[in-house]
Amino acid sequence: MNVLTYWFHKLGSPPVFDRLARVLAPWCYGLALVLGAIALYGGLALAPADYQQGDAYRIIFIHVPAAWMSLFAYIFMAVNAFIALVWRIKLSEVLAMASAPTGAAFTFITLVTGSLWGKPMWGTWWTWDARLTSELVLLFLYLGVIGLYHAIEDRRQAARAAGFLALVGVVNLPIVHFSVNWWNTLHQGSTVRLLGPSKIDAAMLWPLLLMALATHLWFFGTLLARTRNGLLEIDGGKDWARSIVLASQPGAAGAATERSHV
Amino acid sequence: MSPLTEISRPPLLEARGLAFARNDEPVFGPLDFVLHTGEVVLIEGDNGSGKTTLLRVLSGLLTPTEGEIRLHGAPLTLDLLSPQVALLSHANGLKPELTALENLRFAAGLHGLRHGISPPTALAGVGMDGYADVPTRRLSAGQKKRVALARVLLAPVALWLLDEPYANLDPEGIGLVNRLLENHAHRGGAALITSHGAYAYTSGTPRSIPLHARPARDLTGEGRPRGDGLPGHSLGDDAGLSPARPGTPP
Amino acid sequence: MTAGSTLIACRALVRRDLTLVWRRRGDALNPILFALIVVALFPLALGPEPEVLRRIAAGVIFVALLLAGLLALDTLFRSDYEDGSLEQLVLSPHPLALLLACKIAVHWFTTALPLIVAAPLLGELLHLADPVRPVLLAALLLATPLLSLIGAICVALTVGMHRSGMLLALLVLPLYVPVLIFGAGACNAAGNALPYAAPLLWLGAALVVALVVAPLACAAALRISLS
Amino acid sequence: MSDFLAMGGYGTYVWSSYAVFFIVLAIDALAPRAQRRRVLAELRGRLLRRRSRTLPTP
Repeated sequence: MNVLTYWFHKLGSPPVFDRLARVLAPWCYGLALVLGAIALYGGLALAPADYQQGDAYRIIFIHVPAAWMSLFAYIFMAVNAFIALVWRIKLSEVLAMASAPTGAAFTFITLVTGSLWGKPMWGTWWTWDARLTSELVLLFLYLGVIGLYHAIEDRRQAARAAGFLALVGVVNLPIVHFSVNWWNTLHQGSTVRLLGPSKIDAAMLWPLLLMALATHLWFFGTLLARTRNGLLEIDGGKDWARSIVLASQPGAAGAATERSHV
Repeated sequence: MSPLTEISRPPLLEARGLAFARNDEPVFGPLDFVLHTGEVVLIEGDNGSGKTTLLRVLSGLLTPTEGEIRLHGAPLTLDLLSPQVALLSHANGLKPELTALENLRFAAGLHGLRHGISPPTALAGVGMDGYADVPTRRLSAGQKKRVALARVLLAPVALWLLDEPYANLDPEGIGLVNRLLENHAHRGGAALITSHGAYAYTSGTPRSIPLHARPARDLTGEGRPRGDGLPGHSLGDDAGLSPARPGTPP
Repeated sequence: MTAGSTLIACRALVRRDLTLVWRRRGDALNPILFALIVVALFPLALGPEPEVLRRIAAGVIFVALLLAGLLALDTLFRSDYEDGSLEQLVLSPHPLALLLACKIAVHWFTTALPLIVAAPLLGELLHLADPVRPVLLAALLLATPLLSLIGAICVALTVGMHRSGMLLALLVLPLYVPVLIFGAGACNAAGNALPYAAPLLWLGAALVVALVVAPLACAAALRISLS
Repeated sequence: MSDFLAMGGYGTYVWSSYAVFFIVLAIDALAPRAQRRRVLAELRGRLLRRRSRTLPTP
């Protein structure tokens, strides 16, 4: 337990996290690109066409991982917001707010690819399907969190307020999903199941799972980069941040110049 | 203010290494001071030196970035604090649609009532007895300030935190504030007041905590002793005025 | 502080807020007028056929009342924040959540209740079917306090901002989705002679939970935005 | 190859989906770099301002 709390505190300290993130972020990006490329090859070239949907189903290899990520990022944000509010840990505040833009990006991708998939399958760009509707509400929740975060000037207060909203949203999210499902059965709308009850073929499954792994890694890559910025912003006067700022040159990208300073 | 009296009873209010920062920009501190019962202390400082913020931190509305506040020797929490302080801030907390008396009655309901005083007598105490039924919006700025002071007077608390109590007041009103403070100190209360220094509290033992715009070296951390964040660096020392510091040998 | 003095504080707060509404009673009619205008826009946009209007009546009334409530939400803490009485409230020795619950209750009583009273009139304008009318009233009675409670949390989060109108709508409306679905859904089910008890019960259950949780959340949110 | 690009007639939808996926994620990965430049520039300015204020005082 002592060892655990020790590491928790050590990792929670901004300079330590910054150093760790600088090392880890390129690995996340690199692995994500490699795994993503393999998954793409598997999904677009190796996997057979679906007997019902033909090749249109190949959107699944990005649509479903993006949908998973949209939820994962929200839960990640809410967990960090909770830690930040209860234990007032600076790092968690920054982590929570850093995961919001990427989460919103994945939600947006889910909606657009879902719509692009729906057009050939349902003959319409948009349908008030339970999942799409919940996803739309999720996007609004993300935008609300981001909007609130940018509307407050004090960075730490903004992170706490937006984190609080994220927590309210996480309570709301299952209720939204439940209510939208209920509403959908009431209306018996144009619900067409994208994924039928048919079992998914192994040749289709492994690229999907690999892509999901790649998107997770990509998420952590951008998360680490954003968190470094956020920590720098709220810790600007501290020694570790000052030395990074002093080492950076005007006009140059941060990443290039920091390497000279260790 | 001999060291002996400091030891014999815990001070009403004690700040150790108290600092507040916004967006990593220090607003004030680190500050050390104590406030004993029967004392009225003036917080002096230029515009933007953090006087208002200091009072908001001491009232519990803001959480200090560093340091601690002790009340009667116990570390501060909002629950412990709120029954013991009355805050007069720039926004005087009066509803313009309500009359002076209605405002005071509400305050009495919310915060409770000091023994031996009632909303009408408090209003009379600040020289506003003729205005009980006038909606507050029709009062002048100075008159509103008096009503707000009456609200502070009503509250059954020992510690007054008054932000610019002299602002907008005529000379007679300034005398009134000094009288109120004096009586409160005699009752065993204490007060921290801010002012630009124009009308200082004159009676009793005047003592002040200078809160100047922070010297820039503290912002960058250069020239500051190692182990930043530890209490002990008092701005009061810089200015040559020495607010009592606990733990420092006399 | 004893329980008795907390009760006194709550009573003082309720009396003050009611007095304030009474002194500004001209403003109290505004939400009703707003809802009336919104409802009147629909026949103008969709045409006056009673059949079309009857089908959408309950949903339109729900949305109109929800929007009217949203506009009224801003007044919940706005003036208290500006004149400094909100920080006096926070500094009072009583549980902030309880005081806020009183404020929300008064706000609901003075803004939402008149809207509910006006709802049958709005229903008449849209040829609301007779069997739906009691269900609409029941759904509104359960849904509007929920909307006030959820809305209060978001208002508390935006209280320090100067121009928070659009942002408030962005924060609040996604959270309103389930309430709208169940409330209007119950009415639609009643209109189609389907069982409508379940959504009403869900609303009731949510209201009980929100009555306990929302004032606490509101107090926490307010502490964040006043810091 | 053209068969592959045609995606059985669904090429437009499939490829535009993939394009959206990559473009949005690329923007999302580039945004932190721009943000970092902005943060660094702001902090540098703040540091300079403080330094110029510090120098006269001993």
